[in-house]
Amino acid sequence: MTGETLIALALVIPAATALLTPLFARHPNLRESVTLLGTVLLFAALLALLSKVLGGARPALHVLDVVPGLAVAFAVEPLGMLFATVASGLWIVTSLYSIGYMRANHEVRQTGYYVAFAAAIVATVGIALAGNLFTLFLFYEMLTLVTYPLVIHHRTPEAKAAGRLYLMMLLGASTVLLLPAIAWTAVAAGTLDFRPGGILAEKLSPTALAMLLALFAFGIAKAALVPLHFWLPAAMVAPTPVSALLHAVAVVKAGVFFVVKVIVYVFGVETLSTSGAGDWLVFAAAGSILIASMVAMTRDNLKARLAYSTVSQLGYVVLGAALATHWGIVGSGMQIATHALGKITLFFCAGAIYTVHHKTEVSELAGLGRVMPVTFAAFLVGALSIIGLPPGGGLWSKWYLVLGALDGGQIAIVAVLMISSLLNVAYLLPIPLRAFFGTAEGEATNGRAAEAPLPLLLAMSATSLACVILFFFPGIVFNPLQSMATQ
Amino acid sequence: MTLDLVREWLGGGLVAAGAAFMLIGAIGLLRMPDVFTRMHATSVSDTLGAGLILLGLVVLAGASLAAVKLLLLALFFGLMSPVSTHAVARAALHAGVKPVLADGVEVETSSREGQSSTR
Amino acid sequence: MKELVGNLAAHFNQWITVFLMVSGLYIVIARGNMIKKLIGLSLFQTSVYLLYISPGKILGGTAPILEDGVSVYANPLPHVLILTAIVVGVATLALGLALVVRINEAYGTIEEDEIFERDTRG
Amino acid sequence: MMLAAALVAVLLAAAMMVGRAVLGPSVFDRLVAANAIGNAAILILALYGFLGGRPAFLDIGLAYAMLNIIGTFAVLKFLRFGALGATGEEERP
Amino acid sequence: MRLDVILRITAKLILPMMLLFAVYVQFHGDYGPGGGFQAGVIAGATVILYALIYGLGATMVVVPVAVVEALIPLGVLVYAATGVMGLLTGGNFLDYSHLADDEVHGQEWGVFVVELGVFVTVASTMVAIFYAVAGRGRR
Amino acid sequence: MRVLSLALVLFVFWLLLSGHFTPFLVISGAVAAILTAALGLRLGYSDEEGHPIELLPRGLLYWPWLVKEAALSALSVARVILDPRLPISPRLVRVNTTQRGAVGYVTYANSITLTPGTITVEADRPTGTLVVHALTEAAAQGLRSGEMDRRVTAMEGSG
Amino acid sequence: MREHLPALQVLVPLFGALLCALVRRPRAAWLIAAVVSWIVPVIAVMLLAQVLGTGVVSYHLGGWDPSIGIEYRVDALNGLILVLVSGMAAVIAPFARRSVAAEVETGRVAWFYTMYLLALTGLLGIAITGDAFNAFVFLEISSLSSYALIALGSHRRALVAAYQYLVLGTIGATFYVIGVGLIYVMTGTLNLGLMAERIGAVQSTRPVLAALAFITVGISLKLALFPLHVWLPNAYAYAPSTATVFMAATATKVAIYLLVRFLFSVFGVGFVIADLPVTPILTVFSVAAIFAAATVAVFQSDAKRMFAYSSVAQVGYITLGVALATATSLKGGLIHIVGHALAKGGLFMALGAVTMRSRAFDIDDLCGIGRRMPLTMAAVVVAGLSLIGVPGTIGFVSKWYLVVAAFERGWWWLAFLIVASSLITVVYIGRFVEAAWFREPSAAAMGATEAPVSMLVPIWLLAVATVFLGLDARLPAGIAEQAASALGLR
Ligand code: NA
Ligand code: NA
Repeated sequence: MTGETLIALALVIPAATALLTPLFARHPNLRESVTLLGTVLLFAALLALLSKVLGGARPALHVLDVVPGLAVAFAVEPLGMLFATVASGLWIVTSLYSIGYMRANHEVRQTGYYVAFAAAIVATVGIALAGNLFTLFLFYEMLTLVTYPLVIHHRTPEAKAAGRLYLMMLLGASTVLLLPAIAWTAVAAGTLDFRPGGILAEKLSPTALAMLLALFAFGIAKAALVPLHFWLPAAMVAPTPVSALLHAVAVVKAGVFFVVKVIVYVFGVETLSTSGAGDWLVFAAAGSILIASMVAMTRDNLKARLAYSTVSQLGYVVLGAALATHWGIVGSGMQIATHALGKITLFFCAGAIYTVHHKTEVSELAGLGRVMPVTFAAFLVGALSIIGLPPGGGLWSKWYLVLGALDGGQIAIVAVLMISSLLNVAYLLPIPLRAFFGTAEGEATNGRAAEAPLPLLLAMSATSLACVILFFFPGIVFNPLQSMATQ
Repeated sequence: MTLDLVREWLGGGLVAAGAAFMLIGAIGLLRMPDVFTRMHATSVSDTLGAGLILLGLVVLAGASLAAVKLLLLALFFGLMSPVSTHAVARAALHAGVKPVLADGVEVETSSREGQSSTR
Repeated sequence: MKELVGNLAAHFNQWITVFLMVSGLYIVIARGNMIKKLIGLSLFQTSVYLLYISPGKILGGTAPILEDGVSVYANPLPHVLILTAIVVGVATLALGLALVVRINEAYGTIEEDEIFERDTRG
Repeated sequence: MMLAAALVAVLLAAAMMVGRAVLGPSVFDRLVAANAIGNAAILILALYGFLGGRPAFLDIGLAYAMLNIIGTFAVLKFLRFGALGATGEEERP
Repeated sequence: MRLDVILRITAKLILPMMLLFAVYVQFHGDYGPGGGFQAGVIAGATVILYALIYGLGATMVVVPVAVVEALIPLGVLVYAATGVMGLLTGGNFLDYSHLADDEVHGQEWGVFVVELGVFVTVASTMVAIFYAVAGRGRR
Repeated sequence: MRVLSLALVLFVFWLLLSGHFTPFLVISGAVAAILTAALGLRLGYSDEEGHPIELLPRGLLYWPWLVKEAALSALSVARVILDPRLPISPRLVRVNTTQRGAVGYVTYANSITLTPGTITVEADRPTGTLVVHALTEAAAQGLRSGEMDRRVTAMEGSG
Repeated sequence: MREHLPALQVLVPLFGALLCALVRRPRAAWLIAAVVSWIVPVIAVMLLAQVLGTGVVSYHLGGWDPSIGIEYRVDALNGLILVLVSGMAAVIAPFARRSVAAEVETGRVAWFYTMYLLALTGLLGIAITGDAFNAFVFLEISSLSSYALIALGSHRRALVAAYQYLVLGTIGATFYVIGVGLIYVMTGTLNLGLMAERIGAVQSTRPVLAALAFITVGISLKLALFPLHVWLPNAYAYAPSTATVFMAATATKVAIYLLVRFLFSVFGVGFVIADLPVTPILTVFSVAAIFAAATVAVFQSDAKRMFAYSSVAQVGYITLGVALATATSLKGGLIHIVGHALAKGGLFMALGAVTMRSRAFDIDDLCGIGRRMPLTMAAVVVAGLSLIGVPGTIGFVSKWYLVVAAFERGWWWLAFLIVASSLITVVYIGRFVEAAWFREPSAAAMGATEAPVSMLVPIWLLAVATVFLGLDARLPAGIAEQAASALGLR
């Protein structure tokens, strides 16, 4: 199959899944089969595409011109390919997990849930493979809109309030800041296409570049750069699989991916580093990392703590890109992948704990590790990866980020990364440790089945295993990124 | 030549005189104390004012279609102006508008059937 | 003399146009009675008729001499335009009166403030 | 010249009549004034048409005079019966 | 309410004059201001005067409502159809040149018929408006 | 007969208005006059009230007198208006009439209104009286003299 | 017959109106209206094709020369408007049958269609005529019939709304015709093309400046530019749904066309934009419209009123495109004309269907209606997204051009105001969508059933069109481009 066909398939498969799912609303087993089939087919298509990309090909697909200058077009490059593949792979796992979770918790509106989920994957793939700013923006907005029903899934007042915040912050930032940024880019560069080396070279003054970068960095609120992060903790009212895939992987990664993509393919690393227009962003990201980490420590609600952890970890991605050095970019890309695997594992665990024991607060988990050993083992692996300790793949992304900071001569940033790792340790590690070694206050097990249902266990095992694999075989991620960064 | 001049002066004079009566009528309309007395003022405009102006224009127009139409207009004025004046006056009286009367004058409309005291 | 007279008359024309416009608009704005408003509206529209018979040069500018010597004012005929404007005015007034009659039936008043009061109350 | 002066005088008269129409106080005062204004307008039309050499204005004047009367009747009838279609003027034996 | 003899007698006197004046204006459109519209206004006004003097009921017997309401669109139809005749006879819309053997007569005929349409519509519209307004508000 | 007479009068009216004597317009005028007169049979104006043609000859004698009378009255009212003291003494007076026909009665009433200084306020046909608003004592006196009444009755003739 | 298309464009609806008035039977009247509504877009499309193929189409009424007679003249600009107006009429026709039958009493249905077709005649006439005074006549034909349409609303407030619109609309039209009269006095012509040729010699004189002011204010009243919009909310809210759909989708758009024609064609870009502060003034009012009206919309409880205020705001975007007076901005304005017509037409149609099924108007009474009328309310979501300007809808394309135009001018603050205003749109659309979809059904909603097919099809046609044109707007953009360059905009 040609690259064009594969790109088209990568969009059509999840779209078809979304459209077919409601037809089987009355037959849950059939419905879930459709979903699973879709996830597997998509993954296969992306793997096929990945092999082409690794072989040096850069497939592209021009779909249509809305008006001259605004094209819906796709162009595959390593970073996007990586993002798409990770998201799609995790979609399989999450779907498996969802089936167990939704059924075990007797959730309502399951059909709508799967439809929105598949639609979110369409948007994510579209974002990952977009060939220009307009296409990326198109799918970026689509992602916001299709995930909104997932956020307010429970229809409770706080879910609706969170949904409103979610919509207003994401749409607000993207319309008020991102859209003008894109328009400004179009006016300044005369094109919206992503090109290696960027399109803004010698088009704008350093000050203007810095302002434009600010518009992008804050306009892409999905990147959750402090202070535009509030929507993320709020969105945690959604069912846990939603938090897992979307608010640890698809949605937030779409945000930071967008930032990296803009820095690499719109500004151009060269342009950015020589102009110094990204310097401020380095510090903003560093601030974001530290602030979010410290807030995370104060949160007792497990999902909230994980959410702030995510905000902090996203800062790494932005920071790496903002450094505008070779290793910074590589580290940034690796962080997208490793954090995705690590954080989804943690969310899977959180969901499992809620499903079996209806516990949501960190303080309630002491001693629970002895009843749910698999769950908390997975949690431990995921946490280590996020902190950047062996045997987690996260070690490598941190490593390259430090290299990038050193390359850029940003010693202070190296310090920030170190402090942040310590903070990570402080808010993540106590959770599994207390679960295993602490003593429960009251009846921890609730007298019920001890370990999580099988689909949940399978899912978390798979992702934690992937974390470990990335530790031993970082080349899977490193090689394509290296090829991108050296372009 | 002289005839034309005479005609022009005569016509112009008539028109000017008519206009003067229009003004007098308008002044009366402003000065008079009630609706009935004001109607007497507009009567001046409608008769001498309009009449003299139209007559003057007839003189100026000479024997022509315009003169005929001016005369028709004058005729129409003479026919319809009293009718509408009467209509308004009657309506005002029926609506209960009390006419301002001179001191010591008795109202002679008290009895419809009774013979007029002025006879 | 004729020219002087014409000029004088033309200026009256202009004054009356402005007077009708302003007073018509004033009535429309200042009156709460819907029929009075319509009368003001008609007065306002009347100003248009006069405008269309104003000769060109009295309005402060000089009319352009076009097609050397050919009078450009001969066509389209102003009186046709005025007539059309009158038709429009009458139609507007008629429709407006018909509306006021029905408003009176529905509300029992044609005073704007009373109508608003009745709408907000019930 | 005299015609122009006459035109000015009639316009002035019309303006004064407008004054009465505005002052009222009763609706009948306004009606009287409106009638007078209408008649003045016909004369203005005649004078204006004469000055402009357009006797066709006289036809307009005639038509206007007819409509003026009907307008007065309509208003009076409306004032008296609250409706234009009332049959109050019909003859009775 | 007693009969007002002055109104009745005067109305009788001027009604025929007004009707004839309407026809006069209708036929003299080419010579001065006038034509279908003014004629229609005067004719309509005549009917209204009749109604004011003799009452709405009596008038609606002489000039029925249904007739009036059908005449309005019919007049416009006459107008527009004449214009379309121009289109069908090889000219543009509203081009009456080809309605007769020579251009001048064609134009004359066209304008005449069109003005007739205008007359019908304007007169009937005035009466219809009067009926609509006068028929209401009886308390 | 009266219809024909009315048609003739209307035709003259048409010719006076028209001033154009093309065959088309003259014939149209004749047709219009006849149709209008005929319509009068339905609308009720083609009778002795709507078309009192027999009064025309004597009317020609009355009208000039009326015009003179109106002009004189107008002058006197104008004098009153321009007098700084505004010497008016308005009054309502009831006058008797001697006309036999409605047309004569209306002619008298309208003549009173046409002459400035007096306005017919109420026409009471059954009693044959008129209520007149007079601006001054002099105007009322002029009415009481009864000259106008006599002249209008004379215009009515014996028939 | 092909050369007579310009005349037929206006004649067909006119004859339709007359026939409706004569037949007086509801079903027959609808049939006439529908047939007319399906013929006029065919004529419009043929005209536009002719324009795009061989250039400007000119038609002389009565064969008279434009200097003394009326000329109908179609170029890319009004060709687009003609297609839009007539196309909307075609979509409305099937919708109208059930909606009008439900909202207008049987005895007045024929009258409704008579007025509807007259309004259509007027709007098409304004768009097609090349004569300033003739445009006034058509303006009044469309306005008077609109007043009559509004008065047919079932609530007594419809009468008051019609009256208020009549007063303000008449003032607007009179302002316009005064302005035209001033130009006529100065140039001796009523033909728009000849005016444009001759106005150069007198362009800085007092009468011409006054004319510019009169015409701009007059048309602004008609197109409901804030703060001259006060007639619009009640008119839209209380008119029968079909009339609301028609007016919202077409009437203000045609008025904007007329404004563009006068500003750029007659007065000329060089004069209006270069010598006079038209751009800043119009920009201020447009931005005020966008923000003030949208904010008011947020606080409405009546759904129709909410979307009526939204229309006032949306008009602001269009006039902003006019105000900036560049090729890009005008493209944005013209595409927004199309986009708003489609989206708002669809929204008001959906509200009409909801009104018919639930008899409810208040947003609170429409809670949960999405469950009972899912197809209707899904279309509302799509149209709402276009109103917000989400990429992938035509609403985005127009806003994109406006933002780009603002940047091209260096007015980055304006770009931010434009995009920031979309957020207010998000709030009121979101409020309605959330009530309809995510709240427990109200009593009124429980009693409702899905709209009939005759309504769903037109509603979805419009919704799909907003998305289709959001993905491929080359045709309208191309036409707009051609129109802009013909108007001398760069
Ligand atoms: Na004529
Ligand atoms: Na008198």
